[in-house]
Amino acid sequence: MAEFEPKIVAFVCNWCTYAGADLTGTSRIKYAHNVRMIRLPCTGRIDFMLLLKAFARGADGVIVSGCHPGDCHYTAGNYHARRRWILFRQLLDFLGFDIRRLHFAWVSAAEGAKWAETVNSVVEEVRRLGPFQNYQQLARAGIE
Amino acid sequence: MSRIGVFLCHCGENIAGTVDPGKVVEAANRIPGVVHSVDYKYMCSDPGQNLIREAMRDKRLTGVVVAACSPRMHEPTFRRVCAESGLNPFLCEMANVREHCSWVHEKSELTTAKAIDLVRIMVEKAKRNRPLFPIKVPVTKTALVLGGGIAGIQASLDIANAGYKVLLVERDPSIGGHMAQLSETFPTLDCSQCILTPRMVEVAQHPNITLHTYSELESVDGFIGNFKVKIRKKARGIDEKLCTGCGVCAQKCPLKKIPSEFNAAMGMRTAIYTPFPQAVPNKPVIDKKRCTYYLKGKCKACEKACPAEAIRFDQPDEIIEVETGAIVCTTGFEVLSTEFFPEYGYGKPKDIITGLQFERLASASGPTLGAIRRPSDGKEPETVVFIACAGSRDPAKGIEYCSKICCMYTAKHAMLYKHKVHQGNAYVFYMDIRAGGKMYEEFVRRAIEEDGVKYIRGRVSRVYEQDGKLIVKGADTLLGAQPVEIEADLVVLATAMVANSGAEELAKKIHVSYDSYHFLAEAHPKLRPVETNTAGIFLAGACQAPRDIPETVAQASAAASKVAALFSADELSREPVIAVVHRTAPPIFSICEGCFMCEQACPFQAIEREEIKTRDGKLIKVVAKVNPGVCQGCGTCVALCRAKAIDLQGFTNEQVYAEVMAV
Amino acid sequence: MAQAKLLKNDSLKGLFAKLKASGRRILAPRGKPERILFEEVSSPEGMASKYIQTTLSAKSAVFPRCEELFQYRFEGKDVKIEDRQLDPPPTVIFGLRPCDASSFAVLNAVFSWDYQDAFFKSRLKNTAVIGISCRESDQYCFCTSVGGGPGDTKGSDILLTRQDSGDYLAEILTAKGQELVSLAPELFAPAPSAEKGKFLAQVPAHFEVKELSQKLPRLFDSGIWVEQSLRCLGCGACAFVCPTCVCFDIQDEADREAGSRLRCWDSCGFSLFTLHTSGHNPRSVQSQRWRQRLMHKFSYFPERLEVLGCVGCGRCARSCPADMNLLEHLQAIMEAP
Amino acid sequence: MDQLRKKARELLESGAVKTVIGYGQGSGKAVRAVFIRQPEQTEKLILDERCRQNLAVYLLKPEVKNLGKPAVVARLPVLRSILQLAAESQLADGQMVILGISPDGQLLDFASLKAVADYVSAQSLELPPPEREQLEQIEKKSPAERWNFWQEEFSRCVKCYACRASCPLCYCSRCAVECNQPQWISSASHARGNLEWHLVRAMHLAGRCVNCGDCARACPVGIPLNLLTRKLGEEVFKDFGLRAGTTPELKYALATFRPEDQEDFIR
Repeated sequence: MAEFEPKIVAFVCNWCTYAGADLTGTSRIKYAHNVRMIRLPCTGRIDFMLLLKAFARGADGVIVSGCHPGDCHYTAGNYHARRRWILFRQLLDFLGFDIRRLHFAWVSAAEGAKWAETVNSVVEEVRRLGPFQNYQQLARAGIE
Repeated sequence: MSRIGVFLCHCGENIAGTVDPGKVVEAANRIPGVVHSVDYKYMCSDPGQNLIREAMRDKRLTGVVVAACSPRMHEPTFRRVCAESGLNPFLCEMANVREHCSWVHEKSELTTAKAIDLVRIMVEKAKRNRPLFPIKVPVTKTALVLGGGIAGIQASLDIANAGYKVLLVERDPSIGGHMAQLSETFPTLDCSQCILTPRMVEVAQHPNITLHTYSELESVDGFIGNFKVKIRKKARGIDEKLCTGCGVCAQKCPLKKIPSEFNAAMGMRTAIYTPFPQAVPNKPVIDKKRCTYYLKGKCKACEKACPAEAIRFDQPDEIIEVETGAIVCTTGFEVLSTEFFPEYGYGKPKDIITGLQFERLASASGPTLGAIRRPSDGKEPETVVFIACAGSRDPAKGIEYCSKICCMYTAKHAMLYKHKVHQGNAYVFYMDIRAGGKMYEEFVRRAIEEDGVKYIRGRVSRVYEQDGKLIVKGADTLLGAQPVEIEADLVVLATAMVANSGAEELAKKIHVSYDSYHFLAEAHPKLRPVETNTAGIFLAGACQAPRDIPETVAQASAAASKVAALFSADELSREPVIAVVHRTAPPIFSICEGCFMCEQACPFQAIEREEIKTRDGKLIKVVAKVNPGVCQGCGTCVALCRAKAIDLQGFTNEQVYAEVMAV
Repeated sequence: MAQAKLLKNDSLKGLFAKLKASGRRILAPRGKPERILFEEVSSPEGMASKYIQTTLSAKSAVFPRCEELFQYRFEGKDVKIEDRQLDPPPTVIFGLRPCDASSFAVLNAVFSWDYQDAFFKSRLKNTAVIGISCRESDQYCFCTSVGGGPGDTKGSDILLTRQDSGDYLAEILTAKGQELVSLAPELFAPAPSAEKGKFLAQVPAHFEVKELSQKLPRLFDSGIWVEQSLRCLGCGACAFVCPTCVCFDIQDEADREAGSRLRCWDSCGFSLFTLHTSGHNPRSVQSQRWRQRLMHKFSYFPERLEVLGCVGCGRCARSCPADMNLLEHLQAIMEAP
Repeated sequence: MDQLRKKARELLESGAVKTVIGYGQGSGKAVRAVFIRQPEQTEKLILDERCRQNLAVYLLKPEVKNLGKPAVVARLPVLRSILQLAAESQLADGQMVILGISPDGQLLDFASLKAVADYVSAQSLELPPPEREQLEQIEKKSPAERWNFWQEEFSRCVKCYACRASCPLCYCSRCAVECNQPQWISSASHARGNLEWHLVRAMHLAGRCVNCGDCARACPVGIPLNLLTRKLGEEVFKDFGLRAGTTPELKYALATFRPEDQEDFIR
């Protein structure tokens, strides 16, 4: 059978990571095709429920990325986001959710190469982990 | 039901080279809601744009998705195309199949499949787009300038000359700031006051400028274009209208031994005083903390002497309320005093002075009329040691930054001294010489080569008094850290430039942030150097970071041009990508519960409180309201809101959710 | 057709084995005393014995808490609906209390009122009930006030009554019951006596339910509802543990490829239950929802369906986080002017 | 208890309050919330170990508000709930009289919410060892074990929302689970719907939960929900140094930040 191709959803901020990924393109740096990017103005806008929904939709891994601390276009959105992530990860872990499938990165508009590396390494790790059965099995459980 | 058109651009070979356009167009056609789907070699070209215009007309499109390059590249182009053809520009979305797909993957089925996904994701978003309209905010075309130093003066004049009203508020009795205290200015050695005072007078006389000296900012409310400002006009103790500025009061004042702030304590003043002869306005103030009448209730010498009967001991402070559209903050800096330095005797030795004090000694209008005489005994110093970086670039002292101007003014001081005392010795202890700037390096060279100033590279470990001399102990690191000891008559510390003691308080008053040194923070260190994170509030000069005069003036003009641009329209128009609070019919009115956590999280103070009342005025509940003039659209509040009562136009929950579900 | 037999306690094992062997699913009460639920079992081992009532009723056997009605797929721009052919596993519910057993009739009255609900019907058809009458009751029980009793046979296909010996007096009540017995006739010995009264709990009757039903409409505007519901938190615990609560909510869950339509339990205790899109809510406060709950069970049900919407199991009171005691409140209503 | 009854009686007689929210005799051995409006009825007030329900939940109920200004019997968790509700602009000084109860059952008099805050911050808000142990028992499981443990627990959830209804801080008139444009949280009580609900609920209470434990006490099928919010409460304190319900000023962990917040997990 064909090798497992993980589905990765990336939530990125418009000003740093989205632009960074544009730079990856203009620099013609190749990376894994598995990622689908969703553009938001700021990491501060990224509701943790969106990450849940990505997994519900069948994502095997999720990347959340935005401006480095201090670089936020809106001065503090990423600081607020970071606090949310800290707690969200701890909660997921406490629930036994496999947090190796949820990745966070600061990727600036200048870090085209870093974006490619980030995607590639996440795809590789998730490929190793295999399909996210734990979550996908939830889809039908409890429906009679 | 949505009628979405999908337009796939080949971008020559850039996209078509790795993505199969036929497959994408075909797949797009199968997406529910898509009624039209075509590809073209260059969608951004005129023929390409026409494809969109025609389809919009013939297929009555309700939304457009252009699958091409990054929206950062051509979104404005295609939104314009929509707008021209009568479709709200915000109904147009771009799927980034070039930068995020064709350029970063090899030609393959998977790459085409990804392109299709990217298109589908944007179609699902576009189906939920709503027409949006730029936000209009009225503008009060009056600027408030805080601080009457050279930055404030320059900004005021530029704004006023652009034809707008200016309110210039200065804390001290006169405008002029530190520049008025300087003797000559590097690198040209022209007299500071000669170039400044005409500007001060111009400010005083300009029909568009209202000057409030001896006044301080009480509070600022409102937002860009619509600030409401309270200013406290401190009581001068005189009737400005009657006072002619003759100066008799000061002559009669019995208290003559008060250290003059203007002269940096190198000279004295009276209790009722005008800070310096060229002061603007040239009207005295009474120093209530020192005046005998205020302390003991008797004296009134000045009142008796005043020919204009202008003295008003019982004058109260006055609160002025004004509306302004923009605020320029030019509140300047302070220099460390000699008391800061244990190794230099905590400022006890009279003949250890700061650079600013030396400026007053060297100034023709100074207490010594420009003659260099040391404070202790008025004797002309034969040896003067200048110590650069006094406090600056010294993590141990908490001032890690370089104060930037010291290298230059120290060279200037040494030079001025040599010009006035030809046979004298001038030593400069320095760490590095930082003379970046037009004619700066040459200036320092002149000091060394033409005026024979002796530069010693090394820090001074200690200075102490010994029978009428100051012993300066240091090391010359260029001679293998060989100890150096100099017997000096005068030591001048190029003390660090630091933020005003009140900077933090001011920052809070005007809602701008400040850095760890309490200098006010710009919105972006490179691209928005004179703006702050609060729209409509600008910075210029040394309130932001150490600056010299040319930089300060340049910045002031930059800030002024920002203000002029803001005032050039009657309304300011802003991107409608902002947060909005949910509203609905009674009895709920809004699902917002008014917990106001968003208020705390908003980086821009854009969240206001709105009271919902019954017809007879009974309060039902208090809910959040987003001020469209202030909101920048980051969406932090949206993610924070538990009840989902706030949403972000252009990136609504419905849109983003649909995107995720389309992945 | 009822006939009495004797089922030895140690024959249960054999009975369960036979039931399983016949391809039936067995649901029996299990768990710790404070939380006993009907779970699928294959033998009587570990089955709960000393309990007044299970935490949840067995209604999910015929009315699941989340039931798929059909699925649909998006194919290009069309939607393809795939009807669901439900063929539920033949099920035996063992150890159901008489009150619960009688609750199926109430559910049935609703699901076959104006529309014959195929899902419910087929599940009910495939379900047999081996009830066990109550030797003990608690302060919350009031079956006898609502037409039931600790040994009531309504709704059971076989009703077991445990005797002091630990063996069971088995009343075979229906053809379904007969069918079960025929799987293991050897286990059902002739009963020396059909007398079970002395083994049953004493559950006093507290009110005359007909009077209650007649009185309720008059009290619609009474202040008693506010008074009683002040401490009600507005959760759905009472409805979801209730064997006769039947309200449901229809949910579509879909992504871009496919979706399914679900029927999920709902509760009239929720403010959302009656919320209109406009924002208007005809039952905007808890007292109105509390009134609705009681009116529905004790007035509208008998009026429209000729059944009572309550079997007196007392679960709602046992599980209420705010100690809303239904019996107590009904008594108060009886005494209300 | 007599202290309490006496005080409650005075308050009602003087008309200072219209109702006293306290505990009274319930079914059998149980106690229940009571709303005393007649001075002579104050004899019905009970105060003992069984009185655990967080009465702050009633302060926001419309029909309780209609009774007029309340006094509320408040042990530490109730006091903290009131402070947190005040911080969230849901309650304000003077809207109620607080009948504080010390751990040893003494009546505490509070002039203002500020006074309540001073009292609360003087108490130890550290988790008692048994509660900490409960957390550690789960933490020391392997992720797979934790997943199975919670899935087993959640599988019993019937979505009755007793956890929400019993929580004073779940006061949204339209809960996120009731938001259906889009339907963030599946309202069905299947495995995913239950996980989403309990996860979102815990996140929405992070930095707000005062660990009264009512959500777990209310759950008819006995899911130990309070462990989720308690866990986050401890993390908020560990990471951000904040505890909910300690001040009437809003200090919400997720609406503030420190540039140096830990970020070792961000690449």
